Amino acid sequence: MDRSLFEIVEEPIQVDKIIEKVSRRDAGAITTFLGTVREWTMGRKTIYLEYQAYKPMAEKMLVQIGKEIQEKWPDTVVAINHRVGQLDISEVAVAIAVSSPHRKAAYDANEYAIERIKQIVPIWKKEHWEDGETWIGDQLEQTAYPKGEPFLKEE
Amino acid sequence: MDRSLFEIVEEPIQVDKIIEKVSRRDAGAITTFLGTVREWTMGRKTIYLEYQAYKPMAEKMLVQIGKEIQEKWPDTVVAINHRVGQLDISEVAVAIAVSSPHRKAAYDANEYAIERIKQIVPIWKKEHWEDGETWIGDQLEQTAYPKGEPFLKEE
Amino acid sequence: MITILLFAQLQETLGKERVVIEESGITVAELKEKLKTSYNLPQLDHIMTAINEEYALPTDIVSEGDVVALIPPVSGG
Amino acid sequence: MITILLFAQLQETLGKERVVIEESGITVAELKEKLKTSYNLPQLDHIMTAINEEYALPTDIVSEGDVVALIPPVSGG
Repeated sequence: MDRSLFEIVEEPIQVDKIIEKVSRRDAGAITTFLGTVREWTMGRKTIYLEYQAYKPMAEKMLVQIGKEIQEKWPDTVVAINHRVGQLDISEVAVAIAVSSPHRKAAYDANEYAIERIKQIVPIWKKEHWEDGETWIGDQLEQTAYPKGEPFLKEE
Repeated sequence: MDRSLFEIVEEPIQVDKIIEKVSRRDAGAITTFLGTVREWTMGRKTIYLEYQAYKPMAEKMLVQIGKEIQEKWPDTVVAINHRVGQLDISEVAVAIAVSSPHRKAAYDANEYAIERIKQIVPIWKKEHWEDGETWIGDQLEQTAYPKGEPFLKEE
Repeated sequence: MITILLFAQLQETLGKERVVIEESGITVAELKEKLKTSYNLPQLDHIMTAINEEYALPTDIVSEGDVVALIPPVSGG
Repeated sequence: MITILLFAQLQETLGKERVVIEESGITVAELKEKLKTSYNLPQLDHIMTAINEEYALPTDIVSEGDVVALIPPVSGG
């Protein structure tokens, strides 16, 4: 598994570049997911976000997600970049690209990747609201790891 | 519905541009799908593809798909470009971008769009194989419109 | 007068993009029958039609000035 | 000697990115208890840990030289 496919970055993410990483002659489908900074969450206005990562472990976990995907969808190639630092509205926090000979696997593997990122990758988000700031526990505002230990694979 | 979101084009598709079209401050997720020219299909080698469209009707059908998506997933914004003419291996034939406040709708609406394109948009593909050429009836090599009239919505 | 648009393999088989026929007030099914015999196109059974850029049913009426497209199974994407 | 890495709200609460403590051969659970009392951090119950960049169980042993990360609920994406 090529580690450069899985990176925590500080600069703005370029979608073209990550698509290039998974592009290949035997792909008929490439899906991408971009997680972007949304202005409004449940009626509350965000001014900007701040992402912090435990970088070496976060990259390890991204590589692990890549391995899990390789096992489940052997024909796919996946690349993931997650950005850290201060992000303005509409900027891209995470980009996932998956190429596959056929489209179903490209969609499924992509969705799997973002679910797993939200479970196991040590990255934290601080919301800077119009009226204050909060570290977000998780994006569903649930308690920690409701599905058990985060390193266990779901089936 | 802004018609410029739905275009049949002759030039190479630029993914950035189509993502820009759906990007907005209340989106937290943007999915894209790229249908690319695959070199091998069931052991047969493609040299290049040729796409032909009934252009005015094809654009109308893309607009219709946009409307269907608007009904099913009201918070999404979708843009679709389909290219015609001669395409080489790895080139992008179709690009679909969907933005949404939350990711589930962005994935689902995107997958819906490609399914519908394959059902109702009057575009045809001619495979130029290493050993001959064929107009492809449909990509699953099924008979015409197995699900009935192509203009009926599926539920 | 009805204009018939041809695409993909039909366009290649007939060697042209369109044909014009002197008809009107017939159904799509009847039109297809006429085309089958006039142009020797046996495979029209599996081919959809559109009248003026909207998909049509076999029972729809084709009128003077209409543009009818013969639409082989599509393969976009 | 064990290095403890702090992130997010824990980093802000303690005002530092890491603390070093003179311990070894204790479990993750025991380590968390010590940190709770030494640093007055009641919310450690919902916090995962990693030893040397791998998620750890409460019963895992922390050894001399290990780097232990306290991992609040993640919110990437």
